[in-house]
Amino acid sequence: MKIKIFYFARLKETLKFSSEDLELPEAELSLIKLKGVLAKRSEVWQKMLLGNLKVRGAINHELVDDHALIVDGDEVAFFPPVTGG
Amino acid sequence: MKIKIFYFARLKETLKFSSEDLELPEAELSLIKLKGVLAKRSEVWQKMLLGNLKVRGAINHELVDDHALIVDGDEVAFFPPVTGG
Amino acid sequence: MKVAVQSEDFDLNLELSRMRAARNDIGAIVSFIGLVRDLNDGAAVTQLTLEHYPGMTEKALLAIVKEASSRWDVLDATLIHRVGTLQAAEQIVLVAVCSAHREHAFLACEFMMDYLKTQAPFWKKELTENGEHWLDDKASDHDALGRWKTNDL
Amino acid sequence: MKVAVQSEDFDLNLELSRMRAARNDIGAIVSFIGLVRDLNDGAAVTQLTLEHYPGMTEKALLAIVKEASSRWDVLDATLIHRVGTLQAAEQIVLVAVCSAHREHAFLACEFMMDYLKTQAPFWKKELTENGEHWLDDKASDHDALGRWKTNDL
Repeated sequence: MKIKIFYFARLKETLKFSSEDLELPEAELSLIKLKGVLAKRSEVWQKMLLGNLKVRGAINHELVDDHALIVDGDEVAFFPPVTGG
Repeated sequence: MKIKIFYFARLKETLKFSSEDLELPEAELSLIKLKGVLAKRSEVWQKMLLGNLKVRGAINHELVDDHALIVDGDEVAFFPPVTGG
Repeated sequence: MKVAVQSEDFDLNLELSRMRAARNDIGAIVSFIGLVRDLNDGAAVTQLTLEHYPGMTEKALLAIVKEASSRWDVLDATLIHRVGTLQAAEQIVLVAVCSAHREHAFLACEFMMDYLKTQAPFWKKELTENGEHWLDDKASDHDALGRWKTNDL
Repeated sequence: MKVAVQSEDFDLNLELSRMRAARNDIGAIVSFIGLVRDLNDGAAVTQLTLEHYPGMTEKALLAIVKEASSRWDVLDATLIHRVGTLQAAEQIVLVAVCSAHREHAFLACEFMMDYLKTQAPFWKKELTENGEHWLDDKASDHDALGRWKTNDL
């Protein structure tokens, strides 16, 4: 499947990625499994996605939890807890 | 004692009094007793002050209950429950 | 802190500008405006006349602002109530509260409105299609007051 | 109903005038303005930068307005959030609610702010005397959300 991923705030700054297009062999994947795939890239990715930071996820602009399923064509986003208002 | 009395809203309209100066033989009087004195004036006064209407009182600009004491020089007011805002 | 009883209209932006002038410590402003509705209990309201008790009104409003400021962190507050005859859609009352934190601003503003509704000496007379009549106090306003009764005014 | 994400400032009077135009059924307007405070956790704040998630932000704000309107009698509502770099005392966010009744206006306005604080994709970065840093989310904001949880967004 092909997906698009966005990163925001502290994640974007530290990972030095604001967005990417990614092709994966799986037909579907949970958000937590995607985090695991990305965490293998380097120690920084490991630390940012699976470390002490709280990381929130969205699929197609909806806040979701770690067990939400990602399928082909989805837009995924990772970011810290929101702090607007 | 000499006191001043104000009437507002429905009371003022029905009693046709907005204020009056009153001299009373008592040195002090509770608000409910003053209502009793005024109620003797006529059937209308009786009905307005001791009838089914809720009548609130203030002494020297403070909301008080029926047992509050009035003394010489006080400014008393009678009015229906407030409806501002 | 400002309280006022006036027949003229008020301007929300103007009041907020005054409170915000030359200070950077305000994090939250909550404001309430009460307006004349064209419909009350199903009858079309043509106009509203507000009577008050001149000697007592400002004292009552000041007491409300002081009580709110003692309960919550209020940096500044404004309470303006109009009197006289108003038409549908006109502004009746303004309560505005500046605080560092939004919870305080919300609570202080709601508190002031609930107290004003049951404690400040104003009386409304409505002119409707069915004639003129004094409004009765509402049980819901007395209920609203109940939740603030840790101690009374 | 209006939601907006913008770098420009907003004008409260202008937004209220738009909502009030040509209608006489509004009895209560509650509005909240959030401002940049010069002090946060004891450090002097020089400026604040707000990042957001462009594709998601307006959808999230619309969902908040819709949810508030389904819970309370909301005649009209406006939700504006600024992004980009702001200085101390500048306006960040506006929530304004028009209703026939004040309880509904207050509740809907507070609800929208509490949801926005924890559900809308905005992130604040502060520049203080000690340098630049991203703000952490506050436990008190998650607590505030708790009281609305009869059902989730």
